[in-house]
Amino acid sequence: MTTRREFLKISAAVGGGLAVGFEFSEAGAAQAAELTPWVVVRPDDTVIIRYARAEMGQGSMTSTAQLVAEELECDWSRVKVEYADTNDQVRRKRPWGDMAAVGSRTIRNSQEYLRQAGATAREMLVAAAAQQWKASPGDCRAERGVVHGPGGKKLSYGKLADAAAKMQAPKDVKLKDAKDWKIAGKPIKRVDIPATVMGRQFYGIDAQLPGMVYAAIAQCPVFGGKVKSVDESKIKGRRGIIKVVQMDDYVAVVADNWWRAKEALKALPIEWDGGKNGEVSSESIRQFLKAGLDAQQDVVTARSDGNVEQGLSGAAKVVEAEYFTPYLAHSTLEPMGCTALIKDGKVEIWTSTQNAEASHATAAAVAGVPLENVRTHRTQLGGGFGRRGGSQDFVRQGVAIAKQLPDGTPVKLLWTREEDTQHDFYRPVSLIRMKAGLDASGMPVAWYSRVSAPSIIATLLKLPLKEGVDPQAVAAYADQPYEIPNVRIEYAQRNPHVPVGFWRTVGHSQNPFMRESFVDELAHAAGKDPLEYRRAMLKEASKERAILEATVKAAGWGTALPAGVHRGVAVTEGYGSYTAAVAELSVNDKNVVTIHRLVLGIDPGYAVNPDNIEAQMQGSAVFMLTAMFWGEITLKDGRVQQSNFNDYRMMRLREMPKVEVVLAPTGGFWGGIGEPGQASIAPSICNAIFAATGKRVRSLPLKNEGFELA
Amino acid sequence: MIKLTVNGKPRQLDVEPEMPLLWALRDVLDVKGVKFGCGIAQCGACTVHVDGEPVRSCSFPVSAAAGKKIVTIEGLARNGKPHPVQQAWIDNQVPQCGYCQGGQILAAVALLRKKPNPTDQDIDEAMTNICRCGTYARIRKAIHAAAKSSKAKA
Amino acid sequence: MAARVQLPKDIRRGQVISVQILVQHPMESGYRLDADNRKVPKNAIRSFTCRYNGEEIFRAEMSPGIAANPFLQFPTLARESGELEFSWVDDAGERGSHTAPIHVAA
Amino acid sequence: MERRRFLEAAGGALAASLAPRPLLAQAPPAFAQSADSQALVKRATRGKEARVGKVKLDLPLLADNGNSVPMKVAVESPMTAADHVKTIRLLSERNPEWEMAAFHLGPYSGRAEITSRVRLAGSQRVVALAEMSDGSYWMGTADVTVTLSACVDGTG
Repeated sequence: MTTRREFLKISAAVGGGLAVGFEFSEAGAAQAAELTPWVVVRPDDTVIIRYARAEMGQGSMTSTAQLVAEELECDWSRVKVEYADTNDQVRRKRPWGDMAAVGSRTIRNSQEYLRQAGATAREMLVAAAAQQWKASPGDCRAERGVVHGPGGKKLSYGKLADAAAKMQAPKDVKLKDAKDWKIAGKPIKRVDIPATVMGRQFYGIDAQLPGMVYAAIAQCPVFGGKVKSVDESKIKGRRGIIKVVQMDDYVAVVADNWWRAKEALKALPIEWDGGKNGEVSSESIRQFLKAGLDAQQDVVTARSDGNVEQGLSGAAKVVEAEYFTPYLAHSTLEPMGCTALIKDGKVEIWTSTQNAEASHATAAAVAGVPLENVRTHRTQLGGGFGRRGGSQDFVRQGVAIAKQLPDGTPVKLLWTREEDTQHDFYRPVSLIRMKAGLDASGMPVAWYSRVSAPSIIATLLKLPLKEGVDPQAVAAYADQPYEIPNVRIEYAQRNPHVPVGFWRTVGHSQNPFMRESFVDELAHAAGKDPLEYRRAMLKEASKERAILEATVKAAGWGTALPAGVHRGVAVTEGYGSYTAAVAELSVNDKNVVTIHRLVLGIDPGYAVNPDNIEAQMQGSAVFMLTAMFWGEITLKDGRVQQSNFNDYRMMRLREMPKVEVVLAPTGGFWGGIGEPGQASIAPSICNAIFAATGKRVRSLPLKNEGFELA
Repeated sequence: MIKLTVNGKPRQLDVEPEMPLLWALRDVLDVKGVKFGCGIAQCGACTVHVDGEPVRSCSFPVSAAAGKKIVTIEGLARNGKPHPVQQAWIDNQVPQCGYCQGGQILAAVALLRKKPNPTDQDIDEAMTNICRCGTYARIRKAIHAAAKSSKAKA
Repeated sequence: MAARVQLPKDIRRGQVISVQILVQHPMESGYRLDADNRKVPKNAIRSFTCRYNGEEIFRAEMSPGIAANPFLQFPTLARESGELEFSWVDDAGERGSHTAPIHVAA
Repeated sequence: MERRRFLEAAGGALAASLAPRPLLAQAPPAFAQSADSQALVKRATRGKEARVGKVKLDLPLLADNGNSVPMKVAVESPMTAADHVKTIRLLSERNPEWEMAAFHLGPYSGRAEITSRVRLAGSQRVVALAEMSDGSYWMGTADVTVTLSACVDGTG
């Protein structure tokens, strides 16, 4: 665990310039032996397992270490987890690979090389022992941090570490079968939690350096707009004010205390030039997307099976609907920020980031220094949810402001909640038209969807889209699992001026709501039970079918419910995992929804830490219910109308329904955990609302449809 | 000069009386366990105890804390051992990102002081802090567990 | 399509010098949308040539894989004083050119 | 606990140096899709193999975005009439146009070294391919991680 103490030691490098390429571990580090970049063993038998990605509550810091420790055969009680250093990462040519904690892919993309690292280190320790005993490695075995040899000989890892570090790493290592796991697959307690509950956890916001100053920021309220003028005279003489930094599209006030900076900024008259985006409203965006639904031009086909027109014209019945989902803000509880220090051509930053390498590269680019002259200090994140990965705006600003200050002045940039709400990279707005043709038996023979929505990949990442299709925009459509002979999925890329980004579960945060609600519409039109309808369209052997069955079984689908209580069901794949949800709810005559029970099923292939998976599913429920009932970012005069938790509502404890998690790993694949849990929730709730009220919800949030959560 | 006690230590500071206690603690006294989340007393990440009462320090002027005993999340432990509520939080693996949890724990400690055996409804009413990660089910479980463990000890 | 050329200060005959040129051109990738949501057509400088007193000494074929406002630095053997002539043409068929004197000391 | 004091006290004395170890075989794969740079090369040479060597391609290990990435390529060659580099090509695994650029040189160039700025559609391996006056091909590669695109570089 990266304790505060270690953090401080890392920070200490500030005093003597950048002490790069060093291990900043606690006492004993001098004798520590690095067996692989992931495994360091100390003479006192402590095993340090390095963690490259970010910890933002998703628990991967612990679960990745479980995978390494499993193969290493070490004693878990002697394991410490430390962040891999970004400066070492650059100097050593990326020994830790990808550092990004995004796309629910920390485990599934790194499990193989992490397990190999553990096994490699173990083999090196065994080889070192065998050499010392002049025995054959085949006669030695590792167990709980000790290598056992012939004749009852044993040596602990700490005693073998130095020799092991000099051994040749084996070329091939055999990895364990999951059924033999002793550390992985178990509900091990998270390594970062003790520091958190004791108030010792270190977040980006907590950086503190000698001589540090503080910056508050105001960004142009209209996206893409510019600063026109600033009247500094109005804040002259205020206590603690050091400098006003005027940039192209933001103004920062630097002071000796953040509150003073923020108060001065409030009093500072700033004129903005919003440009023509100053006319954009939620209504104009809706019209823009609506035009995308009808457009003949600038539309691409993401999937085409059979002939949809023929399928529709030959259908016994055609069902058509339009669905809408709004922009959403991430609202990490820790607002955006970055502490930066530029000194003698070297840069250090402290920031809560989902991608330390991206922060590192951004800091280098803004400061104009080589990558080797930068260190991005690792911290826990006060929430991520996709806000702190692809967009490194906070780092860009933090370093740019530091550049405006005398060399060697550390500055902590911190956004207000209002800035955070109004300058996000939002979950895209989306308007979708669906049309399905049913045969005489009520089963779909044709399915058509057109998605009119912005592209995150084209606008935020500025990457080319293959065949013009943003896979996130058409997620859960282009890869929908239902057996329908004629399918066409179209995408009309429509980009309003509002910045969009990766919001937890991304395309799967909205498209499954639409798809699975529409499937229910079809079942209703066919006069069939929504579960039976899905069963009929899913292959018996499919993973979707398996998780659906496991979930409805746990939920007791089909059993009698108290009067007024109704069920809804949905199933979705996403992030390599399969999820299903069954909601049980009642709606009173005032349209107040009481959720009695939410059963969430997930098949992630392998479950590395079951307790953490349960926590992620519970959290996903809160995150999605918050969005479903209240979440919407609206625009007027080009500006976001919401500002803080008083008008961008978050779910609270008393509103959280009972959530039951069905963890049903079927093995053979590695799926994500942090995001997929959200995908099936909204349709299961809306399908249950339909069952209860006969009202089909085709637009979120529910508050705008007249529904309130009890 | 404003004098107050923070986690048992007398402290004094020369700041504007209207400066929120949150910023006096974080930026002047370097007490970082108390967090900034919203600045308008909505989220509770900045919760501290002022003479034993939970207070949202982002909207509480430091002058109002003069002469009072402030306890932050760092000050709950006794002799280096976690407070029973902190222990319950560990046992039940409550935190995810953890940013709100200092405030949640302090709110729970205050609740348990008033109601050593709270009902679910008591918890609903007292625990109004926002957790964006959605750890509410486990917060509830941990509060019940802490109530039980305190009773067992008493 | 303006350009800026930079040559070393004192050039001697027989010396291998670096010629630097920066051409103003968007090198449109063809996948960017403009403010009105319209696709900006692909438009890159495709062919770029440098002649030294009439003789070709460098030629490049390019794509949008070269960044906007293309910067090129290439070597040439300094022979005698005279003129460097740069010329290029983009996808839209637009041509550009620029000349720079070169002074070579014996 | 006074963090600030701790910072000062800790000073620069904790330089417990650890000699970096060479990259292990088990290190994370650079780019899954870069398994075969030769395939790219063969497209450019119309089937001929290129030998690895002589060509040094410099690109930064990390780029915060792919819009303008500094690039330098140098090829070992006497650059004489009899023995020189004719063409240096830059080949991309992920750009919509895989032939990023071709630079034509000759004995008059004096040395074979080009500097430019490239645009990269995401993290990838870039190949520099040199065609020599004797008709042989030599290549060098560089891996660039475009950190902005990390969100989509893994899997979907």
